Amino acid sequence: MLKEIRIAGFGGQGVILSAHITGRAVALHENGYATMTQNYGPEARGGAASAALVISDQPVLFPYVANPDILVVLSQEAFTRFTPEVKEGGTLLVEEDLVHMENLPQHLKVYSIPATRIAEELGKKMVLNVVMVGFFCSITGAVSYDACLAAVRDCVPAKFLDLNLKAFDRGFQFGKELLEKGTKPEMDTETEAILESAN
Amino acid sequence: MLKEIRIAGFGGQGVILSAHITGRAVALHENGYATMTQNYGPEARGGAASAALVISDQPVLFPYVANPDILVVLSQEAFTRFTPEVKEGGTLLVEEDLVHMENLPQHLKVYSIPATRIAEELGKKMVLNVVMVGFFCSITGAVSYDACLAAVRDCVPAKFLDLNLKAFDRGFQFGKELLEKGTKPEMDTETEAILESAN
Amino acid sequence: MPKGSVAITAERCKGCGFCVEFCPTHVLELSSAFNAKGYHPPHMITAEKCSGCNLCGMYCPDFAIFGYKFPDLKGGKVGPA
Amino acid sequence: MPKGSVAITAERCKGCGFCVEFCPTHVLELSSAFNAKGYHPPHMITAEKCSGCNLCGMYCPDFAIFGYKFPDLKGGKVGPA
Amino acid sequence: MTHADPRCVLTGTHFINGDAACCEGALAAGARFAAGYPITPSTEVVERFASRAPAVGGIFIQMEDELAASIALQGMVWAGQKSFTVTSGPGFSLMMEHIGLAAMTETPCVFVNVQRGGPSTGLPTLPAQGDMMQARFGSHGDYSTISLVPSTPQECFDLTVTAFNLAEQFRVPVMFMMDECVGHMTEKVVIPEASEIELYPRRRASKPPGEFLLFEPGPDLVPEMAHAGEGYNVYVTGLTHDNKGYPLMNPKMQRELVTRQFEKISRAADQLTIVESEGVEGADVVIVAYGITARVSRRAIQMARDKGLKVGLLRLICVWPFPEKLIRELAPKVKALVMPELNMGQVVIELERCAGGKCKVISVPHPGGTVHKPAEILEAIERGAQ
Amino acid sequence: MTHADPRCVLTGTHFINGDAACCEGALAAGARFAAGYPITPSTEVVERFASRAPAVGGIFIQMEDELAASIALQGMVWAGQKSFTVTSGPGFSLMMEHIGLAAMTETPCVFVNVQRGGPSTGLPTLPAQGDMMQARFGSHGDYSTISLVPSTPQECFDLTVTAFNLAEQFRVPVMFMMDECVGHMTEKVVIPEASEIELYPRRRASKPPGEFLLFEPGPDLVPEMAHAGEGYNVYVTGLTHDNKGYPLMNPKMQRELVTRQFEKISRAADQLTIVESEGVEGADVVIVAYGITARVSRRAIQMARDKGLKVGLLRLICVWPFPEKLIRELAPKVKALVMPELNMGQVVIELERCAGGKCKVISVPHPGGTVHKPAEILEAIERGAQ
Amino acid sequence: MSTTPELAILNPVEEVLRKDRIPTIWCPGCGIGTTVNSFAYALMGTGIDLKKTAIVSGIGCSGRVSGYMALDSFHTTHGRAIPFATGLKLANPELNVIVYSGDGDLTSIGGNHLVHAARRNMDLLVVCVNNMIYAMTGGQAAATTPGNSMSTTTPYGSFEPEICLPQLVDACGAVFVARWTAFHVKQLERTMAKALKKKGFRFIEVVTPCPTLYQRRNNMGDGLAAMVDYKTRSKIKNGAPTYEVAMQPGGDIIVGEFVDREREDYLSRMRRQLGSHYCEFPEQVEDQEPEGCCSEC
Amino acid sequence: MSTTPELAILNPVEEVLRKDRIPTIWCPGCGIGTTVNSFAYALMGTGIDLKKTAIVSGIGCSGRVSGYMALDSFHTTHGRAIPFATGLKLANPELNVIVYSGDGDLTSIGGNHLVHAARRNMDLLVVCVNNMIYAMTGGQAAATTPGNSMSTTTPYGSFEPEICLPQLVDACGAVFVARWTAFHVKQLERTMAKALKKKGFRFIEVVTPCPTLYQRRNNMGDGLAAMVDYKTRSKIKNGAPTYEVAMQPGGDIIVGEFVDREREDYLSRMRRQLGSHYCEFPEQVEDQEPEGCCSEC
Ligand SMILES: Cc1ncc(C[n+]2csc(CCOP(=O)(O)OP(=O)(O)O)c2C)c(N)n1
Ligand SMILES: Cc1ncc(C[n+]2csc(CCOP(=O)(O)OP(=O)(O)O)c2C)c(N)n1
Ligand code: SF4
Ligand code: SF4
Ligand code: SF4
Ligand code: SF4
Ligand code: SF4
Ligand code: SF4
Ligand SMILES: [Mg+2]
Ligand SMILES: [Mg+2]
Repeated sequence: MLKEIRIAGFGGQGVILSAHITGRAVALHENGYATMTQNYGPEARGGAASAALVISDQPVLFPYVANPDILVVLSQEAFTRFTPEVKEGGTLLVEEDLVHMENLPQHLKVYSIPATRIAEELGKKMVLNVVMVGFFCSITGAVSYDACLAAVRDCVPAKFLDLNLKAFDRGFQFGKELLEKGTKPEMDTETEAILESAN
Repeated sequence: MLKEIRIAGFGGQGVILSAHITGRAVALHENGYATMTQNYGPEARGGAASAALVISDQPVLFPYVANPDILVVLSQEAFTRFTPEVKEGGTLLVEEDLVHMENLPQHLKVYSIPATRIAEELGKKMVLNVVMVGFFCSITGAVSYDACLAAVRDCVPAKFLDLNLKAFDRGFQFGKELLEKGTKPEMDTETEAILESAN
Repeated sequence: MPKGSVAITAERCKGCGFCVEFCPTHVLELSSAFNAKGYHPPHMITAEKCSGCNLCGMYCPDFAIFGYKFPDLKGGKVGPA
Repeated sequence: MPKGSVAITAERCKGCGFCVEFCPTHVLELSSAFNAKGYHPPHMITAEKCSGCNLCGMYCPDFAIFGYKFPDLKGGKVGPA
Repeated sequence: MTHADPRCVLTGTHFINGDAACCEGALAAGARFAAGYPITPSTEVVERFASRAPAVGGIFIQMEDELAASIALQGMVWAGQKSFTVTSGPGFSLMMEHIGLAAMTETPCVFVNVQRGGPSTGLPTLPAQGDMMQARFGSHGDYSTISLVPSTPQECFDLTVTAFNLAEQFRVPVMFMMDECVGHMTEKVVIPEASEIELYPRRRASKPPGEFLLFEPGPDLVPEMAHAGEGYNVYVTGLTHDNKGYPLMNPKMQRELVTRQFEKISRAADQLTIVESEGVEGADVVIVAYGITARVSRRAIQMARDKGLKVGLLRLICVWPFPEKLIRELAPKVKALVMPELNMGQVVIELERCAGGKCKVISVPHPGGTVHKPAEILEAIERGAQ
Repeated sequence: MTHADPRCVLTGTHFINGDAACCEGALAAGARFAAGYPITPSTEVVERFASRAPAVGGIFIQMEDELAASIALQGMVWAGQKSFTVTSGPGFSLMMEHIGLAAMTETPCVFVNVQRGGPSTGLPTLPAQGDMMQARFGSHGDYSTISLVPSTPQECFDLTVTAFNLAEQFRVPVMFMMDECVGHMTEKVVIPEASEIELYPRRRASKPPGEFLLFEPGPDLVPEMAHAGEGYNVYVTGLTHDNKGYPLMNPKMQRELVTRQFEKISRAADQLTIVESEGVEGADVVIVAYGITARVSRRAIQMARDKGLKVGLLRLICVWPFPEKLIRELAPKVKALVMPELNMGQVVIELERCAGGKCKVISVPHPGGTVHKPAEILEAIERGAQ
Repeated sequence: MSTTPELAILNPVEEVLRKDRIPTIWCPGCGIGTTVNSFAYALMGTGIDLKKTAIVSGIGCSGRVSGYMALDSFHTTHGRAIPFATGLKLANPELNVIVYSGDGDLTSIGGNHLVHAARRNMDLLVVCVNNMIYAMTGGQAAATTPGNSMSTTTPYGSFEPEICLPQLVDACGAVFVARWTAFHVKQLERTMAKALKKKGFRFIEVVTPCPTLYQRRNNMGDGLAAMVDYKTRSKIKNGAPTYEVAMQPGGDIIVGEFVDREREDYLSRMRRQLGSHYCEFPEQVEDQEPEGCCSEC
Repeated sequence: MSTTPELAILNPVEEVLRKDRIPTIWCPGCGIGTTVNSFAYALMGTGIDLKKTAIVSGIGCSGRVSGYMALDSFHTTHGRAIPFATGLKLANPELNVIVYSGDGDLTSIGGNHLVHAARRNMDLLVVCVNNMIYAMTGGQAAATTPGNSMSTTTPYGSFEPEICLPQLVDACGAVFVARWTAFHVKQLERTMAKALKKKGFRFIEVVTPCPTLYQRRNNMGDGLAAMVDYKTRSKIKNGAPTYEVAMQPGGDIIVGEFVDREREDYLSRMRRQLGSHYCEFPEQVEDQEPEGCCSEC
């Protein structure tokens, strides 16, 4: 089984690290193969950031992801740009406060999470990416809870370890509950606000 | 007829210019072909200087001179270095005050001139190279008097023109007379001086 | 009646807060709303205090805001001098 | 009896005249003779005035001359201190 | 051969990118000194080195430009150390004069070039393989060096060690030609025990000062090396020089020197034929590729084989010197050699020359910015198979 | 085509060296601006230019280094002038980054390289042809330019004019690859009347600002040019850019841009096949050579013919782009192609590739410092004739 | 509601900007854009002929400025903006040529060109955006980075001494030398306007925040925090001797116009020296072999 | 007869010269060789370990000095002696590293390295032979050529302003800055000896005749005439502010030791900053993944 994943958002959201943690979990803590690439670019300066992750039980030959099985978006831009690329019947994970889902392809399985809010509740907006990893882990099952946890341990500075472990677990639990009550895309509540401020 | 010529001495003696004048005479003032090349090198800084001139009635293909028909030397070093290269039966023109001819190959036709002294008499040591051109012209007959004269005119700054024309003529006449009384290599009179100052 | 006002192009704003901080009369505040890029653009909270001095415009690194003075009542034409 | 003398390696000399000019006691002069390269090396004209100060050596750009002091008579060994 | 110093080797299993792996390879190879200048997408190599080197008494210095970096590293080598520099396209162009100096002075060192899209500033953050001919011919005059090309982060580690070893063995600058894709690609990288990492030691002077000649060729035409501070009064110049290292600028010395510097490499052609071949025996079409492109080609080969085509892969790990003998032997046995490259057709010039008309040679050029679509390569395979 | 300005043309018969002739060629071609940095054996070109240019309102500026010279000249071009720079090996290596910039920004200009012995400082005062591959591949990334090689002082004049014309026609930097021998060789040089010298004018914008796109390809794929100060608000960048000149860094734009920049040259292959051939018809052996080496080869050919061998000469005047079609047609008709070069075998790589195994290809390498002995070339001819 | 619909009226600076290039690539709170406002108003204020004005940059975040200005824009190679600009100026003396680039670009890799253009007194205005870091490449230490700063190449704190740019260009002979920070928008506008009207080599350093790669990594907050910091740390000292204006980490930032002297610019000096040897092109020159016609004459 | 046979006794300077390289390539009356005497005696006088002393040159007539010294000699590329020397010093701090090269080499093409090595206070002694011309290449004007000089590239007289080297390196932070002429053989020896013993970036400019390509072409006679000219024009002003020592054509040549200050050199500053992060190699370091192990950590 080969899974192509894209995680996209702004620079500074830790998009790359979330892909790194996930890939690391597969490559080092499960006996799979993972290849992570990222889109750099001057825009990376606070602009768009995105990482591609290919995980497989075979060595990965082609490193890039054109049509992901799974797309994780943490920004409106990312949503608009990458959603059309998702494979027929693919999965879409969304940061619900940052993304307003317009004309969403019907074939997608969509799961939303207020990752930023959760992170802020935990006291550090920074950890929204780890919340996302937890959410990804439970929703997709592409990688095991333990492997992810181990990868989180590897990658975060010691002094923020507990916070990050909490963040991961919150994300994971949120996904679990969501699965229990089944999915549904939510209407973004802040649309008006955006439109207003736009004129 | 193709003639290979080398003119060699110190930097600052105007060796290159004398070759230039001669070549120019052939290429521009007679309807022959002339190719001049020169040996540069860090040593050119006040050290050895030498020019090669190939003159012919055909276009010149090979630009360098390995074994000259005619060698003109204005320094001891030049004499020592280049004399062995002269063709069997070739011609050697020597600045007699600056060159002490030791173990001279017998096959050479040798003609000496105190070019420097003549130049100094004319009031400017600088023009010894033009004296040499005149000497070369009369001795070798490789290029005509008029062509050389015209070339001298082309190449020297106006304010020194007369001086140079005189220099050319003195050299030419000296050669003419020498030919009349026939050639003989002369013993350099300053050898002792050299040897003495050497210890 | 304020002496001037500002024009804001919210979509250009990156929410840096320069305009808010350096407005001499504290006319501006970042709104809680996001623009499409996810930034909080400014809005006027005390419009009457705006002198149209355009310091906000001088500071805005993204050319998203500028101030302009109202002409001295004769003719309501709105626009920079 | 002079206090010192110079050693000249004529073949190295390029006849620049530095040694002659800057010898404080005017001991040297360029000889009329040429060396093999065609330069006029210096020679001593007033050897008795030589102090062996080696200024000539300091100036010689071609390492062709140097001065040395005679040892205070005890033992005629000739050479730089 | 000696072994790596455990203090410099980050033994273990890592999930790192090619740039990081390259840095670890350099450290494992014994390089504790580096001079560089930032440029995307190569900077991560020296950034990591800057954090790793002090712990082993090493130094990374960021110079004022690439001209300085590419010669400071040579000063480090002549002081007795192993050293390298890291750059990308524009910086590599600025290093050309000093690559020639290193070749002329037989200074063992490694130039890492993480290739990005060119020409000029081009595509700073996207991959290409457009500097391959430059790696061989970019400096003026005739010189002969070695270029290695990794195709995975793991190889970025392994081959960096090889690069340093070859530099020491042949006393040449070695070009380590990565690309943005491999450099920024994060994968599992296994770093072995130091004791399993073999190193080629500096060829130090075996004779005492006085007897030793700095550029006297050994049996394999490679001279031994003495360094500053060892009492040898070394004389090192970029001018044509004799065995003492003294400038001797005449055609005879030039011939002797330049010819030897070429022969020390050409004589070792067999050792320097470093390739990986798969399914080449009995193949109708062989893909000849290097670096990331070879890896992507595998996808195309799978597709072709599914279509029943007999396709093999010859992956060039050492591109310069070019494996001439191997290709001359291979060409008559196949219908076609197909070479995809992330450039407009560079190494394929040598491939076609060596094929000598014995088979079709199909170039699959690509100006870079991404990698080939496997389909593009497949199409060429099919043409070749006809 | 327009004609040269008589004020810039030194019409008449002269006895000057190749460097001086090159300078006169540049002036005749309309170049009144140059930026340079001294280096043997090329400096005489700009020394002469420095004395000649002021009289025609021109400027020579000696910059602080070759990096500066090689880009200052591009500023001069974007200000609307014709300009060039002059250097030799080490300086040429320092100009590599900016040759790529000129190619990427399609800046018409001329780089003169009077080749000397290399690598590195090498043989500063002696000839070589060791920078030929560098002229084509020395800058990073993929680009396509033109290289011309003169073999006499007369040609140093004539071909310098051609170099500027081709630069203007194709909007590329043209490499004018002289060598120390030709540069320092003094011979008769005839400079014609200005009215007999045809010039390719700058391809100026034919549309007004607003409608004009700076990099919109014309029918021959070459864009028109607007300059600073003309009201076009030009945008010139070394980044991959769209037709407006705006940075657009994606693989699609990269392919479009780089491919076009290659095609504008490759499409003109016939025009750019500039050779001189003599006795090629019915020859068993053809010497393929360029520059001073071609001239020396004539001596060898005379000797060979005296021995009754059927030998021809194909002299490459434009070496890059390589006259591929011509060689592919010629190879089957001869026993051997012999290529002497004052390098270790550079252009012969292309010769052998294009010969495609249809005939023997014999390289006569020479590391430089002097020219070939005719006997060395003769020996190769005899081998080829067997 | 007082905000006006986008199309009603334009931001005055857009007169000199390439609108189709906005939004810029710059990060939130990046100070580069702020300096562009001062520059834009200075350009418009002096009323110089914008059609005859060219802007040249090297490579870097700051190097992108040229590409946002509605002028003749040249985005050259890293460090080489000044020699390119020199070529422009020499070949068309009518042009106003401005070099606008970053600290790493102008003073590290481009340092030699800065030195020699100042020495020549080439008629250029050089604006150096000093954000004290190599930003575009991800935040490496530069020759301008304050001691003990964290950067990707100085994980244990930077230790190279910083260069004092005003002192350097002054020592090389620049005729106008000033320093402001991005906070000093008005003063910067005035200084730029003044410099635009002066002849010779003019240099303006603008200390500017790079929140993404300098301030944040050094726990100095965001761009706004940096601007406030500049406000508090700056001391205006017009005419201060440039050997007294070096910046100390955390210390005063001496700002102002330091040098404003008269010196003949390159082209004027050239014309004076060449005298009658120099003929404006339109004039006829006689057709004869010049001095130095061959390697010996 | 007082001249002694060549082999009897040796010229003391030969102790530090490569005898087999003499005669030098230098012209009659070239001042470079004279500066070498001062250098040779300074080397011998200070008693520094010659086995641990390396000399690095760029390309040029002056650049040939390294090749005549019986030290570790490096004749690098044009303009790059300083960065090569930097590499030597960093990789073997025990070495005394001297850079000895020409004005064009060190200050024109090599200017950027001069600036940044001085800024870093790299522990190097730089001796700049300033003959005010590009000699090796045949006499082109340099950044140091006095105004209105004839050179092969300035047939109508040079017009570029000269750079003042002491002022430049002072502005960049050199800890020792001096200038002498080739005439001042004794003072130069003393200054070189002093500089050899100091730590940090030290710079000595030596004004030197190039009779062949500068003096003669400017009707200033031969090398001897130049030496006498220096003797008459020189004014010794130790401690003079470097902004007051610029040379004017024909004017005074201010010579002396201008700057002698204390500043932590590069390696000391580095060690201080790195503190415990820096371990001399012999010590053991633990084997674990460091910070910054991946592009994100
Ligand atoms: C020859 C070369 N070397 C290195 C680079 C990579 N590079 C691009 S921008 C830059 C530095 C930018 O720093 P600065 O000039 O301070 O501008 P900033 O981004 O900080 O505004 C570097 C090193 C390059 N493009 N070319
Ligand atoms: C990259 C490069 N550019 C140019 C040259 C040619 N070159 C050799 S020495 C030299 C200048 C020498 O001048 P200077 O440094 O003042 O030394 P001098 O000969 O005057 O003692 C030049 C330009 C070179 N060797 N390499
Ligand atoms: S125009 Fe002046 S007063 Fe009005 S908001 Fe802007 S800064 Fe404040
Ligand atoms: S200054 Fe500009 S970008 Fe910053 S908050 Fe105000 S409007 Fe937005
Ligand atoms: S040693 Fe002193 S006194 Fe004797 S010759 Fe030399 S300089 Fe004169
Ligand atoms: S100083 Fe030296 S070279 Fe000059 S004349 Fe005296 S001995 Fe000869
Ligand atoms: S990285 Fe720094 S300099 Fe670059 S745009 Fe972002 S904030 Fe500005
Ligand atoms: S050219 Fe000048 S610097 Fe060079 S050796 Fe001769 S005199 Fe000395
Ligand atoms: Mg910066
Ligand atoms: Mg000099």
